[in-house]
Amino acid sequence: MSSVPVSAFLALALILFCIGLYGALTKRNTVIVLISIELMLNAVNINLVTFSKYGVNPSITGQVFALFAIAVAAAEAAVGLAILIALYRNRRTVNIDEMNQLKN
Amino acid sequence: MTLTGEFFAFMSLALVAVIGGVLLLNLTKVIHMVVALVFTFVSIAGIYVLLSAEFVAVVQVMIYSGAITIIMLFGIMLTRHHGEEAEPKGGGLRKLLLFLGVLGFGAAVYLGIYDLNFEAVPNTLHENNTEQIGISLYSQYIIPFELTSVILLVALVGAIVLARKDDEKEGDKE
Amino acid sequence: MDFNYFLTLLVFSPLLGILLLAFMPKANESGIKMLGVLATLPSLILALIAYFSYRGGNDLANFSEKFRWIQFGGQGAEQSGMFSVNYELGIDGFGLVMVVLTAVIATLAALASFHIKKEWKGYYMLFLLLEIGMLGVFTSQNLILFFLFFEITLIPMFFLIGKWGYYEKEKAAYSFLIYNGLGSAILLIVIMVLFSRTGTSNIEMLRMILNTENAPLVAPVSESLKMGLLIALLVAFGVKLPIFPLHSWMLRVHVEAPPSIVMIHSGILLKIGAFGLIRFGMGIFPEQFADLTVLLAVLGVINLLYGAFLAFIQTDFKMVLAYSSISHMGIVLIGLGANNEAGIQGAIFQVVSHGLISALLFFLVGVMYERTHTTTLANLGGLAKGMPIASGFLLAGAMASLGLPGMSGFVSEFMAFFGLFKEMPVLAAVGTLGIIMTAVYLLRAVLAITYGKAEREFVGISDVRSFEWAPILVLVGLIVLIGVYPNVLSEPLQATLETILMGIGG
Amino acid sequence: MENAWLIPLFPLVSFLLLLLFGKKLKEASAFVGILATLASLVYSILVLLERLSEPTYKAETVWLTIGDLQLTAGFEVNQLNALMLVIVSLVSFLVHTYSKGYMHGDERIPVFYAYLGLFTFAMLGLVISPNLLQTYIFWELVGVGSFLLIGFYFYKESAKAAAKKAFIMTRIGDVGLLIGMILLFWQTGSFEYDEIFAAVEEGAVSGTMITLTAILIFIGAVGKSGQFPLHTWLPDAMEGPTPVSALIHAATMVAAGVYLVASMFPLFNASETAMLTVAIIGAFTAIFAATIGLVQTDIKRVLAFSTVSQLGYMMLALGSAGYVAGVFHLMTHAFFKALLFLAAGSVIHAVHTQDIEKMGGLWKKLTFTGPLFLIGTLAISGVPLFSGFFSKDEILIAAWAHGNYGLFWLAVIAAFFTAFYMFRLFFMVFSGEARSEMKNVHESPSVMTLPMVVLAVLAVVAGYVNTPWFGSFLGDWLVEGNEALGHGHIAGPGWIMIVATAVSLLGILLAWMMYSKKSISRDWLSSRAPIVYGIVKNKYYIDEIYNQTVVFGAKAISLFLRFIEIFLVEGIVKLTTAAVQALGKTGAKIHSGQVQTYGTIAFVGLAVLMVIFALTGGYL
Repeated sequence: MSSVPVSAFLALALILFCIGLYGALTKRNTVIVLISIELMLNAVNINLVTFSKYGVNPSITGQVFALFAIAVAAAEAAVGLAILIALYRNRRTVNIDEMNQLKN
Repeated sequence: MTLTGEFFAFMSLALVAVIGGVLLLNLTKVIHMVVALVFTFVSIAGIYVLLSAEFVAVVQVMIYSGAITIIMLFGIMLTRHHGEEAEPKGGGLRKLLLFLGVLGFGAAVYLGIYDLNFEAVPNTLHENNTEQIGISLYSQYIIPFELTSVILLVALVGAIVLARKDDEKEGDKE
Repeated sequence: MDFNYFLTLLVFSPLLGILLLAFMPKANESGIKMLGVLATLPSLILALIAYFSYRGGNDLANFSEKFRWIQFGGQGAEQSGMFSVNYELGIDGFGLVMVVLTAVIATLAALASFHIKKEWKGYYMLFLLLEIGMLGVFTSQNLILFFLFFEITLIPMFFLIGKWGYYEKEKAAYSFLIYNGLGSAILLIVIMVLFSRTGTSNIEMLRMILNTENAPLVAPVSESLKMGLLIALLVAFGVKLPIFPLHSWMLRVHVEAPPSIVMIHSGILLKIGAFGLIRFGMGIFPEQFADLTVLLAVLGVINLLYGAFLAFIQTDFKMVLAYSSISHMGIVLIGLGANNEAGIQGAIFQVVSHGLISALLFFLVGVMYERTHTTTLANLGGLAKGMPIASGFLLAGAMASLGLPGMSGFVSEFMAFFGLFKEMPVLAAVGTLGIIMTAVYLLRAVLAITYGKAEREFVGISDVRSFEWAPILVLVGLIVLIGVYPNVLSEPLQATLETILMGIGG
Repeated sequence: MENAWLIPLFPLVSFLLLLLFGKKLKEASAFVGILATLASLVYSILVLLERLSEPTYKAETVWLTIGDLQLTAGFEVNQLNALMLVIVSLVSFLVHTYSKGYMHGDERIPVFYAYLGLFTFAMLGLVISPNLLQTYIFWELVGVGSFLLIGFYFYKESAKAAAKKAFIMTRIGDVGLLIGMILLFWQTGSFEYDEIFAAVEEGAVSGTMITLTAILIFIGAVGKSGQFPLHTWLPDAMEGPTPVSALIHAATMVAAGVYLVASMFPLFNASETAMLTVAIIGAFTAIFAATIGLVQTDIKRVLAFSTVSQLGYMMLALGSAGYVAGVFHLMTHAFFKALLFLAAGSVIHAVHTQDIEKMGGLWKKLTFTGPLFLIGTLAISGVPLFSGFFSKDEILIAAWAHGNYGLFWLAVIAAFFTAFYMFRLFFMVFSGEARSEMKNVHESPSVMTLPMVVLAVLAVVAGYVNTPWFGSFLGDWLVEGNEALGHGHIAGPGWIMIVATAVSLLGILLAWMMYSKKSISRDWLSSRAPIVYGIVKNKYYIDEIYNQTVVFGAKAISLFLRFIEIFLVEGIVKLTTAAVQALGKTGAKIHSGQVQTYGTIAFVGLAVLMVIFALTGGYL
């Protein structure tokens, strides 16, 4: 039996998620925003893996899903950066404050 | 709770991860932030090991600490103007609001999880972990696995197209 | 006689007129006007048939009709009839009276609309749509259907005020829409809460379910929730009625809308508030209603006095009448506040009576405005010289309004106070001050118009003309009929009253 | 008697006919009115004769159903009703006839007769009502008839104001009646007179309640009968045509208040306080109005104040348990006051002015009117052998016998004043020389003088139906079978009659010395006590006081409410719109196009919801 309770892992995930969320919504540099999102995904992965070991029905599925999530995150990071660069070429900035195309 | 090695390992890893996160928020130079986050990613990999997910841990180190961080650094290098995070203007209220929101959210979720404890079920995840994952991926999750590859392909192609299209456009302009 | 689709026909008969009008060339003025009036006649005839067949002994339950319409929830729900919204029409005595009143006033207002100066086609189409809405409101047996019809009255009214009104018509129209929109929003909330918690929106079912112990409910309806719903209803219909301090939209409408529309508005639309309060407030939540009587009576007295005192210093005749409507709606509230047979009957009488009287008064305002082009009291005077007949009827209308015996206003006023004196004599005594003030402000205004020295420019004006006779005579006739022989109205109401009073337990 | 309900219907028919066909009938419409009232008169007399030998008749039908309650309407013929029917229809008939001459040449004769018909209908309906509700209904209708007739000359501002005032002042009283009536209903369970009396007798109603309702009902009577403090409308009501004044403001409508108190007499009698209130108000009004009458110069206003004063007498009688005296005086007063008004109308008709300062020396020119006016004056002054003498005597005796000594002396002084100002009026109009140029002074046509002759005869002889000398036929008949009403005749000390005679003769003498012989200066009072004179001349400034208090108060309340309307109600509206606008503007600002802001808001919203759910355990 583990000496570390499930809630500790979950709490860690929660803290990381909150940090990521806060970063994603406050940081002005788009790259950092993307990284913060990655952090949030990681926090979710921790949960997945935690439950795969300590959940009601421990099974390998949680880990498999974490893998999928990592794969998708990687794809997302790649596409995100591509978009970022495209945008940067157009507007000469990565400052998120100035990206308000939604407004018009 | 006994002070076992596992616990000690968890605590230190968690500490490093959180510190990395906090540094992400508080450092001023973008590069530093990314580097700070590498610590977090690596310690998360450590957490995976504690959770008997060696394969995932390795993947974590490779993809996050390796690939994604490198991509991000490239991104910064390709785009950066000022190396520093410019001081936001007038966003104080929003930040405060958000901080409260995050705090509230965290508290609410913590309320839900703090005394969560499942009946411990003996499992064999740590034995031949990689093999188990492989078997699972190629039997039960074969279709998602294939779809993932499609996604990666699409992302690859998409990223290239996005990057190239603008080149052509600029080329047209010039 | 088969009454299967009778009410549907009655309610939707103006639709025929709308369709025909759609194919009418725009330039054909007299044709449009004729058609507009004729289109209101079928519902009038059907309403009268219903009334007389009821007086002839036909049971009103025969008029009920019901079709399955919308079904929420799965197959199981369909079996049990829960969460189904049916198309249900039906009338009780009160509804019947209101339907007849609506049909009569709609026809007369259509006649009065001859004074309208432009775009008759659009006007009459909206007008007929409005009539459908009003008839539907009084006949629907289902809250959701009621709400639909209720909304149907809002939209045409908005355009009718906004397009054919006077100087500040747009503002008045927006006021109207916003206030009433808020009212309907609250109403919708109430309806939805009831629907979701009981699984039915049929008024009779609700009445039964909510007033029986241990009735099968989807979710519990606590006493405090009931009270909350009733207060929400009070606000929703209070906007319509209107109850102080929710009345300011109604003043604008009265002043800015064309007189024929005000006839409808003051005659019928305001009454939907009273109708709703009696039908839903009293009908569905009788116990909670009994707890609110003091509040209602106090509000009634406030309305009565507030309207009366403000009417006393108005300089425009339309404003006087607008405040007088507020004041008279206070009597409805007083009657409801009394919460006994006499009071409720008085409230219903006041609804009908004020409908007729205000229609008459506003029609006469229209007639006079047509000739003098002003409604400012200071500019008017001595009209009894130039138009003795119109002045005479104006005086008669004022007398009816101030509660002269022999006219309908007295019967309702008397009964409302009669009821309230039984329950709260002191409050009622305060309220009687309103009776005096009513006389004061009405005489002040009417005498300023008709008596006194004739303004020179008004000497040569013509008196009541051909088509103007009909509304005047019909309205005065009805007012006097109810005043002299009130049983013509009170007998159809007895059954309804019994149902309501059974709920109260008194 | 079974068809007594027809009596009010004749004038109603006349009213409706004249409304419909008045324009075509023109002056002929007078005949419609006259015939209708004649029919009523004949029928009333028949009913009275029948009633002399038969018991009270009562018939009812359901008028209004309120749940289990059934309010009825119907008619009743008892002694008082039958008597009133005759008085009302007689005076009404005579006034109708008289108006034929008086209104000659007015193009609105049909309207005039229509109004008269409406009024007569209402008045007759009032007197045969068997219950309070029906009484109230006709009570109000009478008020409308009066209102219409006062405002008959609608183009005159003064007439408009007077009509309005009359209606509103009486309505104040009416509300008292309404409240009293409804309270009484909830105490006794009925509007019917007999059932109310039965309940009162059984003691089903508490003493305070009896006093309260009696006083409230009395307020109604105060309004209608022009008693202090609601008397101010009656003198102003003289703006109407003079026959109207004779009919409404002398003989019938103003007597309705007295009639009401008389018919509710058993209720009043059950409360000492109520009786005392009635008596005091009556006596005070009698003396109060009499003093004002002393100095008025408008012929009709003098008569108006004398009416107020005489009505006060009747109230005093009723308040002193002198039921018979009150009703008796009501009857005699109806005759001689109607006579006086008609004669005054005849004078006005002849000289086209109402100011007695401009009249004089008309005795020779108006050979009929003069003596007729004199008869009326003698009757009202209480000169022996005329009808007023007997009825006033009864009242004084009643007041004395009931122990109201103070009020008794007040009444005696009022009698003295009455004699004085009536003869002042008579001498100023008829004796001496004309004080202004009078052209075309001619006697009225016979259609006007004949009704006056009839009234004059009645003014003389009507008193003999109830005298201490030949027997109190009227009194005995009125109280027959109803002990609650008191005795037919109240015996009093003999000196009262002597005192009454003395004061009236003294008043006449004084008036003669002042205005005919001029041995006492006319300015005697105005030069010595100008302030008192000014106060009395201006009717004690009651109108002004009302203007300053009640009217001003109502205006102030209205303005205050308008303040609320503008600042509070509209303020709430404005606040709401401003709030909505501010919200909208904030919303527009938030939509800056920045994803992070959107995200923040969405997330904070989510967080708030989550916190709420967490705190409430998932239930809202």
